[in-house]
Amino acid sequence: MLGLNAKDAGLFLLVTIMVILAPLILNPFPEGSELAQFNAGYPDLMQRFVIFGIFAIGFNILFGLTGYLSFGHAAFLGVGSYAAIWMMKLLTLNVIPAIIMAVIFAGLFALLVGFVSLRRSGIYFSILTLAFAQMSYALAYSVLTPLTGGETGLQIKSTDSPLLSNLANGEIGRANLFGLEMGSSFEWGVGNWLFTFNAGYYIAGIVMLMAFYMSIRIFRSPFGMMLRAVKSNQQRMNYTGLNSKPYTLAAFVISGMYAGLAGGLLVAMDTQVGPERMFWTASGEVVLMSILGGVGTLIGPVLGAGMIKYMENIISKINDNILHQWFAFLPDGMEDFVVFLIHPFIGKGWHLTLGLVFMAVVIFLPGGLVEGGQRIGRLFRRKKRDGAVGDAAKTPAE
Amino acid sequence: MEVIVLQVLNGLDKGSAYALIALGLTLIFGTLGVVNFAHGALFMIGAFCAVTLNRILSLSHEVIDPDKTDFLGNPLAVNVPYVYDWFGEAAGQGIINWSVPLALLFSIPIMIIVGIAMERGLIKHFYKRPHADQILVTFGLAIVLAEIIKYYYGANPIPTPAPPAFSGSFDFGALIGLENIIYPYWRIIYFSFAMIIIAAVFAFLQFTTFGMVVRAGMVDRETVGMLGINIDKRFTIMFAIAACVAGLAGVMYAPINSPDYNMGMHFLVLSFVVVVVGGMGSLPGAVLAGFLLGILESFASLGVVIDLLPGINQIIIYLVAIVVLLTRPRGLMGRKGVMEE
Amino acid sequence: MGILEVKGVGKRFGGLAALSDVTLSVEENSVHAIIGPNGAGKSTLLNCLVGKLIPDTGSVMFDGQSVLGRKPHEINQMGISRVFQTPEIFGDLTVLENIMIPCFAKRDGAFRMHAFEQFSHEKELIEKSEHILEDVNMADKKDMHAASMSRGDKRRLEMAMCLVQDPKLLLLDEPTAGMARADTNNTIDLLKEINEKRKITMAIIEHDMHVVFSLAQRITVLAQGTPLVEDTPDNIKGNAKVQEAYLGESQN
Amino acid sequence: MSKKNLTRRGVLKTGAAGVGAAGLATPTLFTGAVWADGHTGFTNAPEGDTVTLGFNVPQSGPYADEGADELRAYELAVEHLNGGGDGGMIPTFSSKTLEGNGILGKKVEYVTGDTQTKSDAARASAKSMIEKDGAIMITGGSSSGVAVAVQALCQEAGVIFMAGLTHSNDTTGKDRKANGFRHFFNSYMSGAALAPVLANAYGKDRKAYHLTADYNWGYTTEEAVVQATEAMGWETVNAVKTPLTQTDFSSYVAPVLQTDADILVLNHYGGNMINSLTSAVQFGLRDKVANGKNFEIVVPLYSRLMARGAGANVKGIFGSTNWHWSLTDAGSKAFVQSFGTKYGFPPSQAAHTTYVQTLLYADAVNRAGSFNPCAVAEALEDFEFDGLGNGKTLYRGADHQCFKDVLVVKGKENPTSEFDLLEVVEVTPVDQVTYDPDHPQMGGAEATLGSCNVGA
Repeated sequence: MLGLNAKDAGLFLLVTIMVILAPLILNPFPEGSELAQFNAGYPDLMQRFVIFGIFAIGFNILFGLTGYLSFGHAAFLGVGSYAAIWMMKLLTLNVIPAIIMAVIFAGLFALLVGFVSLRRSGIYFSILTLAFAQMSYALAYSVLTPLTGGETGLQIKSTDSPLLSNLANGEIGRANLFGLEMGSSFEWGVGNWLFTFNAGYYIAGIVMLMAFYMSIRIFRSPFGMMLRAVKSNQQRMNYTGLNSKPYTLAAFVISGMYAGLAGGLLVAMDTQVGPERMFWTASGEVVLMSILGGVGTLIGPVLGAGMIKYMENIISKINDNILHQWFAFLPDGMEDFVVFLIHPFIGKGWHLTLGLVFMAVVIFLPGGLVEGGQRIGRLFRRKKRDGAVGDAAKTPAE
Repeated sequence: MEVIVLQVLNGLDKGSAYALIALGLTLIFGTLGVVNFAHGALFMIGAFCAVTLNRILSLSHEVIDPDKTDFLGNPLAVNVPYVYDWFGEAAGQGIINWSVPLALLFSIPIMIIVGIAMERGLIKHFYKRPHADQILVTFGLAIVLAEIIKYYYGANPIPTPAPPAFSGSFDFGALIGLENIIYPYWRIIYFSFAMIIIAAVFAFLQFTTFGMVVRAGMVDRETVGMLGINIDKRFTIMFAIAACVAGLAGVMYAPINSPDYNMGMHFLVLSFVVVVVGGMGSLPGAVLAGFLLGILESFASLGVVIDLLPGINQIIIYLVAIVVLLTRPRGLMGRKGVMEE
Repeated sequence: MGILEVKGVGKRFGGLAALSDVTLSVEENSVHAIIGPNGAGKSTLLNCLVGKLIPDTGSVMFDGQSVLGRKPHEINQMGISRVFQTPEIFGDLTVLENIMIPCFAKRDGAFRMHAFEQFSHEKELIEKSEHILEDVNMADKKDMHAASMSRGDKRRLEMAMCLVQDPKLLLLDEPTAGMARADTNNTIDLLKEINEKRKITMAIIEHDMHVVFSLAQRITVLAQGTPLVEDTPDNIKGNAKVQEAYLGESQN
Repeated sequence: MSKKNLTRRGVLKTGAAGVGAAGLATPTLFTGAVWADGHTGFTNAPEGDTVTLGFNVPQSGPYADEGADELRAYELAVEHLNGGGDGGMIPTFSSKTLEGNGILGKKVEYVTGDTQTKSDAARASAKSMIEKDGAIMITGGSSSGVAVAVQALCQEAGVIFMAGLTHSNDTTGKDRKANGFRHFFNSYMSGAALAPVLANAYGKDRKAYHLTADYNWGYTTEEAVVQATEAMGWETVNAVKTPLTQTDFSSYVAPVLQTDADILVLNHYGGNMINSLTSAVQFGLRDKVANGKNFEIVVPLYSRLMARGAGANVKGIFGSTNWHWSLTDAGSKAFVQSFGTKYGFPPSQAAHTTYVQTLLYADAVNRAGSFNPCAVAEALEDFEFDGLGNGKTLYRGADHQCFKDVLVVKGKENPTSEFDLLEVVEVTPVDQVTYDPDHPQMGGAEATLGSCNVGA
């Protein structure tokens, strides 16, 4: 199907279904129940899941395949975002030109940074990319304020009137796709459940599926094989008549364009950019997403992105008040004690939880969440096999 | 002229902090082969050793002063440190004032324990793992350590002054025949301290058998392992030493900038740039790059320079890193094949 | 006029002359061995041929064109393949993929953006690769992870990777180093067959005289960076200068 | 809390209940009006007997302690609005609509989030409050970048934004929004209030050297202070920008010694302020005599929480602040009493402004008789009030900025406790700090509020 082998097609189908049903899957708890706090099925977070999924997928094309660890990928996300918002401020509020510009500008910037940085490898490459990103951040925050809005960033204002959009005087433009506003939603209540199907989310979701599909194709293409060859043995590659530079640069630019795409989508969904989007911690975050999910795997980065964004947005919003609510069934002393125990890890302590999760994953699941899934799968299969020894004995081992 | 001398002094001072952290990072990387993203956190813990000792010495009991009122209009409860009761107010205050130098002694056992616990409990299991895993796990640890400190000490910087005798400034220019160069005592002390530590580390590596083995190990780990030397124990000691260097640097830094929980993260990125500019795995490189970047940073923050090149002070370190790495592929003094995979 | 003409090549490292005035000629379809004591400059010479080093003086002509100043991948594209002393293969890839990569390099050149083509559609190249794997007796291992194979298998794989490109010149750097006698003989047979059946010219750096005398039609003896003599194996055997060079080495 | 989450979805709940027997609610498609609620016509219109407010404060990052103090104030405000505690400033507040029965009779619930002092994270957090928790008003923040970003979001989404600690002119200057309101003072007011006091204390013939944080707030503060002091006759010798991420200011402070400046103005906040002030004192600037006068340092925006980090270095240094716990008016006393009793230490200016903003919002809703953001905005515009700690205050309709007296403070020489760091040296009357809505520092004539948005 679609030029994918059965296994990849299965994975793609699964991801497609997940994306379509995300508003249902991510809202498993009824409104008003105590666990509703854990629901993630609201548009903003779902959009962030898929957008950072794209970012991580792109990063994984570079890091997972070629092994080049870029520590400055957030710069491309930022450049994409700035390009997109200027497009919306000046030309049209339609998201498509904005996203295209985001990809182009991020691609060009990646070409420049990649061309210089790829003259070195290993940690020297990482530090070069870090240096470029930090310079972009520092300048966007300060000297380039007229272009970037500085600390405040850029938003669409009532004084902006894009060329192709007919806005009433003083009307603040909203991002749309041929008139369909990103914020439009369709809500569906079933019993106590309420599901929000948001236009922006589905547009981002479709883009993410396209990006994911392209990434599978790249992974399975001769080009993808060449990138893995770069990681495996560059010397042999060169002596085999292949020039590893353009391959690596192409991978760098492609992953920069993915980052730009993500940046453009961020602006399309929420029309604002701030420079801290390019800070080194943002670049570090995408590294963590990839490793957390499973470097070099197709789905890993998406899972990693989802996990980090979930923690950032859900865990950080739990406060003591909510904890008391949850544990109200306990006797008073016990309740206070349990809340006391959990308190450091929630709300403002979400960073602590994040740090502990990183450590736990690296220590116990070196292959990331994907390895975790595989282990569970294997465990499950083994059990099944144990239960059906008779069958297994008949079929020869593969 | 005076400005140049001042900025060189400032640069050496900034460079001291960079060099000390980079030195520890390089020791760990060179001997253990581990990229330690938690090294900035060790520096931060050192600074908080000073804060903690200050707090311990200031442990107080309340005495109600009926003449004054507190913010709620109740009689004011004045905190009187126990050391006042024991040694009298003047001597007691003197002891509290000297908490930063005293913290040097206080921090050594703590940093050794922290270092050993980290190495035995965590780092040990990552010697054979890819660098990416090392980075992630130590980064996770750095976050956890910073958050623990934040939980107990809050997010705001905590003033930790130097002893009054050293908190002022003096006319440094008089020493070198220039006029009007006022420089703080403590910064001179900090720089001298850094030089002593750096010299001690180099002497240790140069003149002890232990150091010889470590140096050999930095060049070729496998061979040293084959000599039947108990590498494991030496690794632990080495890590503890690196932790101590970072911790002591942190203690001494506390009066210069009030410590906060995030200072480790701030220095982490800079010190990595320093290490790489110096050349991964090279101790002299790390020290040289530390001072070089410190001095360049100082000159870039001169008003005239900024007017000429707006924003240069924001990016100077990274710009230098790019230029150095493009002209010298492995940094100033790096060896071939280290961390190039 | 040989296919590879090395003329007056010199290379210095600092004050040390690693090569000076090396001249040799490799005839088409021949096997040419380069021997010499340790430190004679054999590896330096090889590196000068494949673009890893650029000689300070002299010229290296391959098939009528200069290779000097070209990058390793360009030299490979001219038709020179190299087998390393310790096998250089793509450890993270499967055996079949290891063979496919040189196939692509041969067909598509040094770089091609085939990001949306499908690996599985390259039937022709896959067949070609499987064929060569049969030739080196590795057909049953094609889906194996290359890094997990034995050293011997890695060597054969590397050889196959070079052969699949049908090079005009195959450079071999001690192809039997560390091998047991039986394996060495197998390798000799394999190389002979390659030379005779596929008509591939070979230049071999080798320590093992048994290998050299079984394979080579011409031999160049290097000592201290200069060619001592270039001749047929029979003449080399009785050459006093060669004896001296080797004996001299052992005396020191 | 369990009931709280129903608020936003009240309509849907009833909708679902209506067709509950059939098991499905009829899907309705809203375009444009994202969260709009057909019945009442604005975002997150509260249904049922509760109303949800969103408290979006920095809980991680450099301003986490200020965020924590803001959160304490919010919790206190909610308690008071719901009739708990001693009522705090409700009894002293000049408007008497707050009766301890929530807002418009609905019990006040709240959700909290972490801005991380990053505009992206702050918007994500605010969006989740609006989209997921059904918050009708968002408030908080401890930096101007975040305030401007979240204010723009609230404008788009059609909810009210009550700014927390944000001092940049831009918030109610060039980036002002119809749905956003600021109680806190701003750079212009700091400059206008400080200049006369400084001229009085240090003389009119002074040469000032500025160190300015290199971002928007730094720019507006520098501009305000330069203009105000130059109007007093001061000369500005130099103004050097310092990176936000700078921690060691020695290389910026040392060159000051080599100029003929006799005043150093530190347009820094938070960690920057602590570190630059510490460096300046270490370098002996305060012991220096230049042009025959004592060298002096000025910190335009003081924060007591931050001043603690600078320790003894703040002693005798002038600055301005929005509010201080040592004020003796009835409102301030009531608030300090209430806050101090609950938490054991006096509130910060951040806590004060957020507490006041919450009360002002609640009162405006009550007076408007509706949660509709446009109705609330109308009720707040040109609203005059008193008894909330800053004396007589006007919420100006033209730019949604509060105009009130500004406190000029000085680091206290002999503090009696760890909270007693600043002393109020002058209360600059509101007339002196008032400016025109189209003042050039405020974005000029181009700056416009736009029209209020209800999200429909």
